[in-house]
Amino acid sequence: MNHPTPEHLKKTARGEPVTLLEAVSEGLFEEMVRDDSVFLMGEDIGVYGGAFKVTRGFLDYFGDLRVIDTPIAEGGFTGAAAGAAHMGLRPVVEMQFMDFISPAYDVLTNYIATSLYRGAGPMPIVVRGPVGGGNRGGPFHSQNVEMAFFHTPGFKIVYPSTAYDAKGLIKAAIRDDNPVIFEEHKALYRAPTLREVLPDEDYIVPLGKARTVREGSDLTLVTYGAMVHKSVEAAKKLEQDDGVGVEIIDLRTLLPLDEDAIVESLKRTGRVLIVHEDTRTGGIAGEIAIRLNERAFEWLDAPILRVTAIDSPVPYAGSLEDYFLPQVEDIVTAGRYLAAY
Amino acid sequence: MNHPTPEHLKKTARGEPVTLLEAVSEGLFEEMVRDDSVFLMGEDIGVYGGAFKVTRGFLDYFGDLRVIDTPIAEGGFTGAAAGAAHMGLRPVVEMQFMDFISPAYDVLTNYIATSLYRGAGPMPIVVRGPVGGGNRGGPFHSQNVEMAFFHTPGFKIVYPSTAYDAKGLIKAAIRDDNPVIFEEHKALYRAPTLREVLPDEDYIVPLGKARTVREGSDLTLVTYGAMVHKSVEAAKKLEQDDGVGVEIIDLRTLLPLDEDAIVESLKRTGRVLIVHEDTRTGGIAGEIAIRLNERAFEWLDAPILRVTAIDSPVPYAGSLEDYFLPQVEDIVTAGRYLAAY
Amino acid sequence: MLSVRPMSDSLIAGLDQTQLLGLYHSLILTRAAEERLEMLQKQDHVTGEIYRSIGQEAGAVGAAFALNRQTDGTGDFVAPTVRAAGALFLFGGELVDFFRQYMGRATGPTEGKETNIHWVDFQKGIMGPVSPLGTMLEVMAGITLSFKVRGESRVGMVFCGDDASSTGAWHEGLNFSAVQRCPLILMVEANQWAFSTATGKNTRVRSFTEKAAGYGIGSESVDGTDVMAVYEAVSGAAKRARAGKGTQMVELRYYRRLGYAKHDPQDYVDPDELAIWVDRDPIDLFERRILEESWAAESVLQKISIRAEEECRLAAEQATGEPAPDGQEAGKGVYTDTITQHPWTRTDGPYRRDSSELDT
Amino acid sequence: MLSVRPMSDSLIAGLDQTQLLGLYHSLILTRAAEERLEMLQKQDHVTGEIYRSIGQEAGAVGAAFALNRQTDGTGDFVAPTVRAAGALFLFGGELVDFFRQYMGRATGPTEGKETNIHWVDFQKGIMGPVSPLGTMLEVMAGITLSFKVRGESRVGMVFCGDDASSTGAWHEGLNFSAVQRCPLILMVEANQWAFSTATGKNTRVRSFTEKAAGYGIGSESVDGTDVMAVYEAVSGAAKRARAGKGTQMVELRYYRRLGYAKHDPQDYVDPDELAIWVDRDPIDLFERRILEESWAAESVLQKISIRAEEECRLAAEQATGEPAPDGQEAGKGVYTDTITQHPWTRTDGPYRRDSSELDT
Ligand SMILES: Cc1ncc(C[n+]2csc(CCOP(=O)(O)OP(=O)(O)O)c2C)c(N)n1
Ligand SMILES: Cc1ncc(C[n+]2csc(CCOP(=O)(O)OP(=O)(O)O)c2C)c(N)n1
Ligand SMILES: [Mg+2]
Ligand SMILES: [Mg+2]
Repeated sequence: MNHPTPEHLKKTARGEPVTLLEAVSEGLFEEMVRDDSVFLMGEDIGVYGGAFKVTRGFLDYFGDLRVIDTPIAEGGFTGAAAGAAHMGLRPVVEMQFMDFISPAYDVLTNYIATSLYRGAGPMPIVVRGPVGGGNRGGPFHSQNVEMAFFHTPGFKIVYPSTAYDAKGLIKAAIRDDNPVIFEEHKALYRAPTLREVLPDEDYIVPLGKARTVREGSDLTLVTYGAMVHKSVEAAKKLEQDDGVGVEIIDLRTLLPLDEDAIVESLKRTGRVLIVHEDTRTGGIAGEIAIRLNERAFEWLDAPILRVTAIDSPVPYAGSLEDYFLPQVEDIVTAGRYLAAY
Repeated sequence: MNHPTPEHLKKTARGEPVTLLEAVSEGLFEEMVRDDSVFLMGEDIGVYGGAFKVTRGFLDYFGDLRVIDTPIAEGGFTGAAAGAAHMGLRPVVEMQFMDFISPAYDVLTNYIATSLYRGAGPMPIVVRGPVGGGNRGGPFHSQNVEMAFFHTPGFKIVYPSTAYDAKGLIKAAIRDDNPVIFEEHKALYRAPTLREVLPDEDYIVPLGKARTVREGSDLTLVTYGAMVHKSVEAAKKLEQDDGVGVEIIDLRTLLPLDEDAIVESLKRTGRVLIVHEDTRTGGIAGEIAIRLNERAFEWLDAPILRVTAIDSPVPYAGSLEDYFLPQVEDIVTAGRYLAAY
Repeated sequence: MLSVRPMSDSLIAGLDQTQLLGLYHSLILTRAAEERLEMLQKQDHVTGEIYRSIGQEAGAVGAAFALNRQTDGTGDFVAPTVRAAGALFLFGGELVDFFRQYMGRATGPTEGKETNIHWVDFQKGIMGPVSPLGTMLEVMAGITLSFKVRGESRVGMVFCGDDASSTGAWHEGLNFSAVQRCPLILMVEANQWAFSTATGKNTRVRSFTEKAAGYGIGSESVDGTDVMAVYEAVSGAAKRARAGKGTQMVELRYYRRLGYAKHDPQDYVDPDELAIWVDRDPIDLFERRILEESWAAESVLQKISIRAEEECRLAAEQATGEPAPDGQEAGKGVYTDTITQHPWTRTDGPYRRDSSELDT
Repeated sequence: MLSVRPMSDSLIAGLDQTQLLGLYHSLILTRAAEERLEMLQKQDHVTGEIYRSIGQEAGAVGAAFALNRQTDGTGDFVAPTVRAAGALFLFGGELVDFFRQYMGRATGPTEGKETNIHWVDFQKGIMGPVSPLGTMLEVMAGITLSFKVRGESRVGMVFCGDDASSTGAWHEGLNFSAVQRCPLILMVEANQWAFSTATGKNTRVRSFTEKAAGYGIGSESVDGTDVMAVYEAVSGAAKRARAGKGTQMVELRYYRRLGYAKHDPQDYVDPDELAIWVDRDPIDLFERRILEESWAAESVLQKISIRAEEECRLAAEQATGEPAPDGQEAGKGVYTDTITQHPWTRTDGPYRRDSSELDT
């Protein structure tokens, strides 16, 4: 701890805008400074600072007992995180790409998510890493992983769309006593349009609370992650071209789902469109739809619809991937249809 | 192949009724006789005949090149199944309990489900094994695993509820060129009430087609697996006590989902109740609900509702597990509510 | 007072007579507890599966005895398997909890949510396992990583069946521990069977020490029926682990004398092979040695046996009389903060629009 | 016609001059193809990541050369990594397909759905890998299991980076292959790095042959910069595998001389260490040996070099001019039987009730 804070982690202190990636870095850094029990594990996070450089400078500052370069063994080090969490540490595990969380699926779903229930105590673990498509990464460097964990009771799942939220949510995730899957979209990491000046003081964004991105009275659009920004674009178009007022809800936390926020909005608009980048069948839209049936069926003036990626692996070639991913035009079409319903 | 067919696998030939477990055994056996390329891998399936004795007698009959006792390595032998499938074999892999499919999650979702799409050819693999609760097995011997694979494009998922279907579906699954997850409910395996005399000739039950268990005009109840039988009980009660006509659809195949069957029934009844034994959040009910929104919203006279297990691991003690699982009374309550809506 | 003749000045492997008899008591207790379990199952008090460790008791007992067992959260840790109940008891796991767990009692450590030895006590250093094989090696790697990071002189011991070694989790956990030089001791329970499959079908090595070499860790193979030998081997391993020499393996060579679980008639086992191992019963062997070396008189051993039987009887009796959990508890304890279970989980009706709103 | 002096009667390691020059050509071709790839990336023709194997070419080339390569589906199989493109080419993988894959062309073997060497050709015995490390060892275990089951005299070779050895998949796949005695040859690419993490942080063994012992399989460690040594070691391994001696490992000792991928400046690498390995360039070494032993004249080698360059240039040119796939193809080929994509995936409206039905 004799090292000074690395300059690139002092942007907020200097009042400079930060990217979403820098916001995550700052959040991690501050939590590690605040709480000795927080430590990091992952592949190439130390010397190299992580494949995306989220932890650049951390090794020098915190030393190799708190920033651990692991073998390529996602199951092994995630399991080790569980052991460390048992002993009162608060591990933050990086998956180099979240696609590679799969080898840890067993220990995450069977051990970590069930620990509290089995009487083995809380599991204050964050598993974080880059997700999402649009970067020509092909089938193994582009996945969204929320639905692999959404069905397992015990997890929380977080997926920020702005720098402010990313910092506040990663801090909240680290302080949470439940295991949190934390997804960071690669296309948002360094997006210049997402750079913003963050508050210099310590803040968190509470888990489980959605954010109203914009208000509108004709249609509720529920989304998260990179799709928030495509949805905003679509909403602007719908407003300008069609005079349709679109209310956008950014879920931020997917589990637990802030259904109150959605229900309240639905009660005002009568229409719901869900947009997710993840593939279609078994995506989160289904759960939202049935919860709205349970809680607000009578307010529905139109079917609950969704715009999503198609049901296939993520293809590599740009033309294929663009088709695979939901595009602004798809959202506009769906919104227009619903508004006219 | 010098051995005679084991006596216990000739029940159907003798015109005797078989249990669901015996139906699966017969189906496997017949497919292995019919097609040399079909072979089995799994833990203790050879000498012991499998933890539930589904493959009893197979090793003697087919030899140890076609009935392979594997090391305890679900990922390894499932991956090996993929390699064998590449070479034109048709592996049927047994998970001792389907809960232990988790270590194979990576190879299943990333390799096997994507093979065809990646240009690496079809994957005629069946992964089968016992699932489900009610047997006081606790958190690791009671799970349903459909939702771990439902979201990954490329899989088919099958879950029979009767002996007839079990045999016809396992045969169809083996003949299918896509990877199939095949769930066999432990509580149905030897249930005396499910014993039935099966046709002696070769038959299959096509994947992707639901079955109407009983007709009714007031409510469509969509379910599968062990819940089919609880639903029938509930339907009888609803008919007797409330005069409510419940149409029950047994999905049989969960992926691809036979949405036509559900939509058609809904158009007649105007009401849908989904019943699944699996836990609630992120369960299949959500996908059904949004598909019905997409395809038949205007026919809905009431919200789409669901009766499911609660969102927790499967507890061990009988009192807890009974509470955890959906019960006939829960279905009756929900059905009554919907009918009166 | 217990001794026939005074113990020589030099302790036996560093153990005094009380300790030697403590070992004996643990062996007897393990067997008695598991036999009691069988009775309880026959009487329908246990609904789930039960497991026996007959022939393997010395491995669990000798190993646990070599560690620093505390009840205030400062000692070593152990993750037993179902075949290492002896280690659980030595670490302070209560007999009555053992029975409560198998019987799914509300009063047990997991309040009926989990079964058998799957329970955790951080004060005592007990890390009950989960079913998926290999996982506990990963978890113990993390526990011992925390010892290393904090500079504590503690070790963690994890039992694994020989055939759990085939799992990826075993490999990833052991390798992680090895490269991180975690003070972890892996006890390989080489009982020669994985359920019905011979260990030779799970691995091509004859001794797991050959595997240890592939991880660059220290290892030793020991006769798992000889409680003293196990004690000494594990003492050495623990010393090395505590001295910063990193992860250690101790292989216990013995045999699974009963079926995998109660329902398994083990008709795949060669009776002659089995007979050899029945002759090498760890309790008989230790008893003989105690008497031969005159560490205690037969009457003393008998008293210990009777005491152990009585302990088991009383504990089982107590557990049997206790209540099952209330069903509704099933929904609790999934999250640390309460997350409301959704309406209509059971019988709450979904929301209806107020009639006043209906004209909106 | 190519030879300076006639080859002695006894072939060099069983290879005649044409074969020796074939080896040389493959080395040159691999390097030229990867250099061409860099150019293509600079010109923005490649959108994804690119990988180099400079310094490791002899491992891939020598190994693949030792196998039985056929184009009719009857030969051996190889699963290369991105650092074993040389093996891919030797097995008949076309240069133009190599470029098409990186450029996501509709004309490539995966029609743009997958990238780089991730492609499969069953006729040629090419099993392109997937990204998750270790998986291909499991898959190759199954492929070679099929050889064993059918009594075919074929072997399967799988390349794995040294640090892929930390994965559970590696362990489960290798152990499965070992106990099943599959005719599989595991090539460990011991290039001393996992991305930025030194191999010493991934394993405590110095040679992977120590790991091989833990699986009870044959193994050999060989200088991976010496194409002839690799060829000989793998010939031996293949012979053993074909003779029913089961799974074999060959460790290739060399160094990853460039960054993990193009974007990696590898500032974590000690320049002195790197320099040692630059001096041990496999192409230089082989060239020197050819000339010293007078297996061919310098002018012959030069012609081969020029030819390889030209092949790469032409192939790259061809691929560059070819079209990207049509976007809608993205939705096809997920199932063998067509499974209708659901309405409203894009722009189809959901179903409406006929007005005639509305009064129902
Ligand atoms: C990952 C996983 N796969 C399968 C099982 C089912 N299973 C439970 S115990 C067992 C055999 C274990 O053999 P071993 O590790 O040698 O322990 P032993 O029973 O001999 O003590 C199996 C296959 C499991 N618990 N976990
Ligand atoms: C399961 C898994 N985890 C992480 C990665 C990301 N990754 C790709 S290559 C690599 C390093 C591989 O090192 P090594 O196996 O030694 O191969 P090398 O690059 O040295 O050839 C990592 C961590 C991956 N592909 N798969
Ligand atoms: Mg064993
Ligand atoms: Mg490497």
